[in-house]
Amino acid sequence: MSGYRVHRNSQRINAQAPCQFRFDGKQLKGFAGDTLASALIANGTRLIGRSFKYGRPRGIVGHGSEEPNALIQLETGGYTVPDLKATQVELYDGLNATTTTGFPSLHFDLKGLAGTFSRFMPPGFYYKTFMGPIKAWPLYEKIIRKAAGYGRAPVDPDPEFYDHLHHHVDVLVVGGGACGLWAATLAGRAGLKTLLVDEQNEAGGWMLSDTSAQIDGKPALKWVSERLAELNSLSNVTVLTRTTAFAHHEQNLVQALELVQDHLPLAARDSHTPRERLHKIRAHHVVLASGSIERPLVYGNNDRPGVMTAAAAQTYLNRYGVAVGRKVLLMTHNDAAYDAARDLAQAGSRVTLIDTRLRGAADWRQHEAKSAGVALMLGYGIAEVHGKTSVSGARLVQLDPFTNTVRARGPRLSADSVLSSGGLTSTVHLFCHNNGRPYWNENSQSFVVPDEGRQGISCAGSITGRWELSAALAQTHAAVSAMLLGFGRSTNGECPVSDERELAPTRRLFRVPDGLPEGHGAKAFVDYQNDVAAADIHLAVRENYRSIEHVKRYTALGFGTDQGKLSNVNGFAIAAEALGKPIAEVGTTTYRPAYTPVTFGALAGSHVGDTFDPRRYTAMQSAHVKRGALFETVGQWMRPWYFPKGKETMHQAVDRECLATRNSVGVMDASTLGKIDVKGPDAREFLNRIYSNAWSKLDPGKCRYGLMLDENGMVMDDGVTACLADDHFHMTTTTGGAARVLNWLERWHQTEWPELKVRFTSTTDHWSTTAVVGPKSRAVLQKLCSDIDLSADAFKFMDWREGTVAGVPAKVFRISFSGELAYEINVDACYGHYIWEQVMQAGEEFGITPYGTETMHVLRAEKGFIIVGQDTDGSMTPIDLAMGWAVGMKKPFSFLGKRSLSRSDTVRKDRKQLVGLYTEDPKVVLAEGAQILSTSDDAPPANMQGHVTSSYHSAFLGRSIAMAVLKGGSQREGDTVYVWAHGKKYPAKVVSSVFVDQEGVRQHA
Amino acid sequence: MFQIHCPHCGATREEEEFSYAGEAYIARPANPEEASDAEWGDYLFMRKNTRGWFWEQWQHTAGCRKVIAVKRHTGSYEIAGSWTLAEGKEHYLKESEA
Amino acid sequence: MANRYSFWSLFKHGLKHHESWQPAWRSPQPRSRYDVIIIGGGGHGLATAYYLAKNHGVKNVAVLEKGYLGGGNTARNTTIVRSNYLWDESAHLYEHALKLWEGLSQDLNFNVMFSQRGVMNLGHTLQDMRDIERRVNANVLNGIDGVILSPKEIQDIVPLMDISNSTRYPVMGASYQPRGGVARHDAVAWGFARGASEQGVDLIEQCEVTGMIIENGRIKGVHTTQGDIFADRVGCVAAGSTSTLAKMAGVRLPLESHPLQAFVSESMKPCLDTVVMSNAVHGYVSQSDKGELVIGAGIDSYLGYGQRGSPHVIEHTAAAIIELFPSFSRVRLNRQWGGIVDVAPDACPIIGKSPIKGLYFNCGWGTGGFKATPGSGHVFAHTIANDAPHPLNAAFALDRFNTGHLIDEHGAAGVAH
Amino acid sequence: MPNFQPYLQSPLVNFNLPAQTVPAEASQKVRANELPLMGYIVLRGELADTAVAQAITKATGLAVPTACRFSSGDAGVLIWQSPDECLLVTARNYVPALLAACTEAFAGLFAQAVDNSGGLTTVYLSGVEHVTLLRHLGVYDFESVTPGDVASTVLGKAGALVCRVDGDGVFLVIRRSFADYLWLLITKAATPYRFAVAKLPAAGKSPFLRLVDAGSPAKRPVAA
Repeated sequence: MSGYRVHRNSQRINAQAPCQFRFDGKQLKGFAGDTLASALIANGTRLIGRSFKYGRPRGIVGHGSEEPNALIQLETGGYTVPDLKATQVELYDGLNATTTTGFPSLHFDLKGLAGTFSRFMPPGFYYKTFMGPIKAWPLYEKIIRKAAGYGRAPVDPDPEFYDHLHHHVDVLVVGGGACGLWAATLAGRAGLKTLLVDEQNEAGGWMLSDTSAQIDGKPALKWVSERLAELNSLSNVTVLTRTTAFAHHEQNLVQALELVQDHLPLAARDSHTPRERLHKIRAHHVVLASGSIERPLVYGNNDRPGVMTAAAAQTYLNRYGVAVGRKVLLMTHNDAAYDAARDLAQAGSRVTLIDTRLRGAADWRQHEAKSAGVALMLGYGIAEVHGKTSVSGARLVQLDPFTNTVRARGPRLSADSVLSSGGLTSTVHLFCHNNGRPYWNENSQSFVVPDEGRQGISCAGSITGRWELSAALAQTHAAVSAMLLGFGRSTNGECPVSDERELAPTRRLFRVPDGLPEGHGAKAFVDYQNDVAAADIHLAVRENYRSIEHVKRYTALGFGTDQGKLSNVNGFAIAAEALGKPIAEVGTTTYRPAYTPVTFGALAGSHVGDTFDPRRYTAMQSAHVKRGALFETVGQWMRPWYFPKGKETMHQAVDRECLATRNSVGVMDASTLGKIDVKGPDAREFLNRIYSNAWSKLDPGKCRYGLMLDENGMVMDDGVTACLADDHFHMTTTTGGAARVLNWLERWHQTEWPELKVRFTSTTDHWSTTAVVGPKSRAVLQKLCSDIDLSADAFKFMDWREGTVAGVPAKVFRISFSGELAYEINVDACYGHYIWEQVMQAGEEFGITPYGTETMHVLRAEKGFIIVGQDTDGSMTPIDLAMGWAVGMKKPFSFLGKRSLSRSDTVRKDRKQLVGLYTEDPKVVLAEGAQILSTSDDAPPANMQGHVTSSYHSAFLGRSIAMAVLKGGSQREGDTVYVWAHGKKYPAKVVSSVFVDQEGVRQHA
Repeated sequence: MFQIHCPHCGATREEEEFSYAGEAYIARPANPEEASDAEWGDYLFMRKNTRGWFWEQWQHTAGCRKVIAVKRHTGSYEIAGSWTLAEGKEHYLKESEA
Repeated sequence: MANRYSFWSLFKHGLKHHESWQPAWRSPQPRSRYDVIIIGGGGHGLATAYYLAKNHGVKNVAVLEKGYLGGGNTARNTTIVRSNYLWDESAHLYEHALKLWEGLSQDLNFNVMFSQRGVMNLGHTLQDMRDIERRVNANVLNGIDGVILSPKEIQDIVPLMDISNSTRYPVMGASYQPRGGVARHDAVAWGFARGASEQGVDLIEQCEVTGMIIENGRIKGVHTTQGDIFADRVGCVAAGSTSTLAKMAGVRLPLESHPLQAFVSESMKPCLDTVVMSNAVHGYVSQSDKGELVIGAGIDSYLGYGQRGSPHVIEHTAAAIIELFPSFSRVRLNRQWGGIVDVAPDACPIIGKSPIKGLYFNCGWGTGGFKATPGSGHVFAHTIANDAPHPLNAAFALDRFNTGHLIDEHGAAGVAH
Repeated sequence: MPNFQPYLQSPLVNFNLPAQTVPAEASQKVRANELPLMGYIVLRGELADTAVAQAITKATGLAVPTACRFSSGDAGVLIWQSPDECLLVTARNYVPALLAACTEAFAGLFAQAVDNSGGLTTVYLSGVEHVTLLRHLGVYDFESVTPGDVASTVLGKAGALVCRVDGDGVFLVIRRSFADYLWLLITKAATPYRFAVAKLPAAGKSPFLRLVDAGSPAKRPVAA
């Protein structure tokens, strides 16, 4: 037992609102306004985790996002969250948390035993061992992985949801401390659209912890509430609490995470409100008032439970009404920590203040402390903390006043808590996410940002190294006034004043010496979470990991979930000492987002589940669903795959659909094909350039199949284009290629041939396309259409006609992707469903059969028609596809890709070329993607000749068919090859890829 | 994430409205048939890939669908300006002369 | 080795408070002349130097690094190692690398923590599955391990994955390479650095090349921020910065440097025992030995040397991960970063000679460089030592962009490496 | 020929909005509903070319809008899309006449009118939080969209035209094949705002809503 409740007038907890909560199964009590950490301390809980490498017992060290140790698992089941910092979890009634470390238990930890061998586990020890025997590494790794890691990943789906909110503001103020509030006030008064975000559950920042602070002659907290009242009264100002700005990007885009409901009991959470909200804020100007964080000093066993920063203890006392201990040692090298000593003493703790400075703080502060009952020891330092799972005392040393060495041994003091203050570290992260660099300020002993900030960013308050409130406010006032000038606005308000107080210089000290060579004494931790001790940094440097990035990576310094908020500066300082360089020269490591961890769900926002990516449907969707279609994803489109009847397998369904179509009539939804209206005097010329084949002689009323190549000569898209008028064409593209092709046309037109008078308008969504396919398709259409002469001679294959189908204006294309007599009826998509149903009705007497993509694939494969993306893979030219007929080599203009077709590699005779395959066993349907060998020798590395691109059972032919690409295939018809998949070989004969109706009689019927 | 000014819409819009369209002002050989394989290969594949100020194309796909010229620093990501392809070309040519 | 690593050495040094460890590598002043200069002190460059010394007896070598060793993409990638590439040329190259990986820790006497936990490439559409079938068959016929998994089999290996049909892009299957896995990225650079240094290679950090000394079509040396350094053979292995170097030599390359972003979650107990990659939903994820989910995002579309990209790319990747692993919704991102990847038009590297005699390039690895590190260094060392390509990198010469003989790995690569 | 009874279906037919439609109330902080099927005509031509501009006005009776604005009149709403493209939103039964009028007016000009009536639909989004909702969905600065403005931008992963007539709400012109996705996205994002599929307000001066009434075949198209 150590921590306990005391009453403080400044406390922000609500003593009238007790909260029951559970920690590792133990029922405990806290109050509304507590954090889990403050409540745990109040309940005397000390041991809260085991360290990651040595399994050393650990307790709470900080009071906010800087906390390295108190990583807990919050709640269970769907609501569980791993690795939350107890110092940031707001307490609510019924909260249930567990520790994340310690195996088998927190109090008896095996790693703890391993820890006794810690001297043999220096940084990078795993790089130096576990190397043999080679087979053993997986075993070692298993152990290492088990040992590492904190919380447990959730396994249940997330019951809550998240969203994004975009802001466009004049000024974003990051940080709601005194300086941030003043910046927002001035911006707000100037009429600027202002947004202030603060990490905590209420604004005020350090003012919430510092009871003695005064602004404009009144208690700081009173001034804070006045500011908040004013800001709330301004319609142009928004204040968001529980909102952490965690990343800064180009042109002042700031991402901030708001914890909307995390502070509420699970039962009290509103299912209509997001758990967390990601704010994406575009600001003309950003004011960084993100403040600073106190860092501890580095000394022996400074990780024992009960060791804390002075600021944390002061905060727990004044803000939460929790005294961290009855007998407290506080070591400092600066004046500020005297406040903590004073407050703790006033609250009844026995405080010994160990000031590493021989002369101590400014007189008034020493006097204030003494009169509060604080015992002062000047010129001393703590060499080593005593106690294992809880602090029991410490051994002091007398310090040399000038050099950081030990002058003499010091007394042993008993204590239940040890605090230290190593000065403040400015929170410069956001300034540095996007090119900014902090600089070392010797005065403030911190990496700080320049007063003037940089383009679009002002820096206000202690982020600039102004530790004293008065100086911080003055700097803020100046910086914000300058910003307002930039907006052409004036400053409305006098700079708030806080009394200037005399200060004694701080002692330049990071690692408190213990009189022994580094590494010989007790471990002195720099980074608690990653178990990095001062000696480890020295070792890294000794092994020539001298770049600060190397030091960081070799020791893992600052790699934890606290992002080194407590440890980095101490680490850099100790590295500098080891390197014999000034800190400024050593510099910092790179600051990366996120400032504090961000929930994946919040990043994803509403782009999950059914809105992860659009599902695009055609107008006939409900008709397909009604007929039991299964769907295939093609691009973003949902296309009917096949229409099983009863218990049919896909194979059975597809056989039925194929036969019905070849023998009578089938119907398919072709609406997903891309459609582009191409019009202008130069439309023809443009088509000539963009397609590989010729378009000069295509008359109105006619259609033509076109191949599109990229400049590299490879097939990128294909489709049928109809000539509507001499200067007007209706282009179709593949389903997946629609958007790509439209941009392709636009880019070539705008960048290369702006002189061509032609325009492209997407009509993909306007037209619904119903393909009526099969010998009976004419008969079906005749029942629906009277104003088009459908007779074979009047309406030929590859013609199109305008008319009325089932009373609806339609464009009918007589084109075929199946080799059958076929018509594609294009109507205004609002009529799409109607036309589909009309066709079904009209076809009933012929047993009309709806079919999906699978049957479409079989029918077109029987004809040897390619599918771009399936039979091609970006490495196939038209020649490779035996489609030389679609290449107009004589066209005057060198169409896209033409030149590439004559390069040495593209004219090679032994390129992979499209062929057909007949397996010797007609029942064998080859795997699409099976590889082809010339001989039956498949010993690796085997000589692969090509692969199967399309393969089906053809019910119409009563055997299997396959399309493949084969080296030199065009010359190999009749050869026998061996098709290989998963160790099985199937002999097959190379044949023409046109399996059905080579003469094309059927489609011309 | 960038904000890019579209000279056609006369407005500054977020990157999500645009799609990147690569290096600007790559000239297609006037007579491809006369270009050597090397010349053709250069046009097809070789790129400046400048570290520094760079002329590139963005297409305002969610807006006016126009391709525009943007001068951007590929190191600092600073954007000097954006122009219609025609306007941009003048600036571009002036710079390449200089 | 002067300073051999082992349990025993740890024990000995432990007793001596670790005060007598030798530097992992020397940091000498640059000399004015070397036989070979390697520009770029990342994994590939250090490996090249290591194999030059070890396999070709070329020990008078300098590696010039403008920053710190292994500070480029070596330090910024998602450490995936696999060799299940589609085309013979790349499959053989990456398999060569994978074989070297399998003995690397022992060879370097430096544990690079190569963890063969398997790599899974998910298929979400029928075409994905055709491509997977094609690739796996090709892999096996090339002597590379690979199998196709059904959703059920995937679930057995990755229990937390949602294989239901209700997702936007249901998982239809996957290719799986058991020998694939991950490695400790920094250790790879340090291990090669230590090995190279041990054999006499000079590793020069904070030494930026500012110009090339070329006389009548021959490389003579380089200007650097630490003065001129001469050598008759210079190998450029500078990833994203390659184009800048090429410009100095007046060489045009088919490269574009893009930001590639990645992020890690907070550290958790083991919950994912293999590497999962999905091109269709644009995400790939593994769990580090430290317990962090290591997640790779897509390439930003634009050119960029800023080592950072646009946030919506990260947001999309987070959504993709949740699409695959709904329960990760409440897991938190801890740190994000970006690298600069130099991408070639066919998503394959360029390894070989240049128009300048004695000047060699090893670049264009795009998103796939890390996995190739030892193989890349091995064949590049051979290329430099013999002024002729190793059979394994002959096909990756620069002239393929004139002949048109591209090795189009886009299908097999996507973004997900 | 049998006597056909053609029917039309909206892209959102599968949500059966009419059945969900309730009266508008203040408590519904976000309301949305689909307008009945409209006519949509894409007008292509250099708007800066006075001949083209005059032809457009002649055919539609509408002034050619400036960049990112729309004009309106009896024939409907003319939305600027690009220097050579406008979208005319009109009553469905006006379409044939307007197409004819355009073809006539564009004779001899490099300009065209493309019917896209099947490809688009319009959703009216209103309620005190309708701007907040847009801010949930898209990166555009929707607070800056004033009456007469149109924002052609992305909502989630789909494009949309956002037109503001007055302070009460905006009209979203969206593509048929993305309508399903966008509706899901809107309803999802509106969860915190007591979302309702609310009855459309009376036409009043709204050029969009007036077209709804004009939609009945009885009315004759207004064209030059």
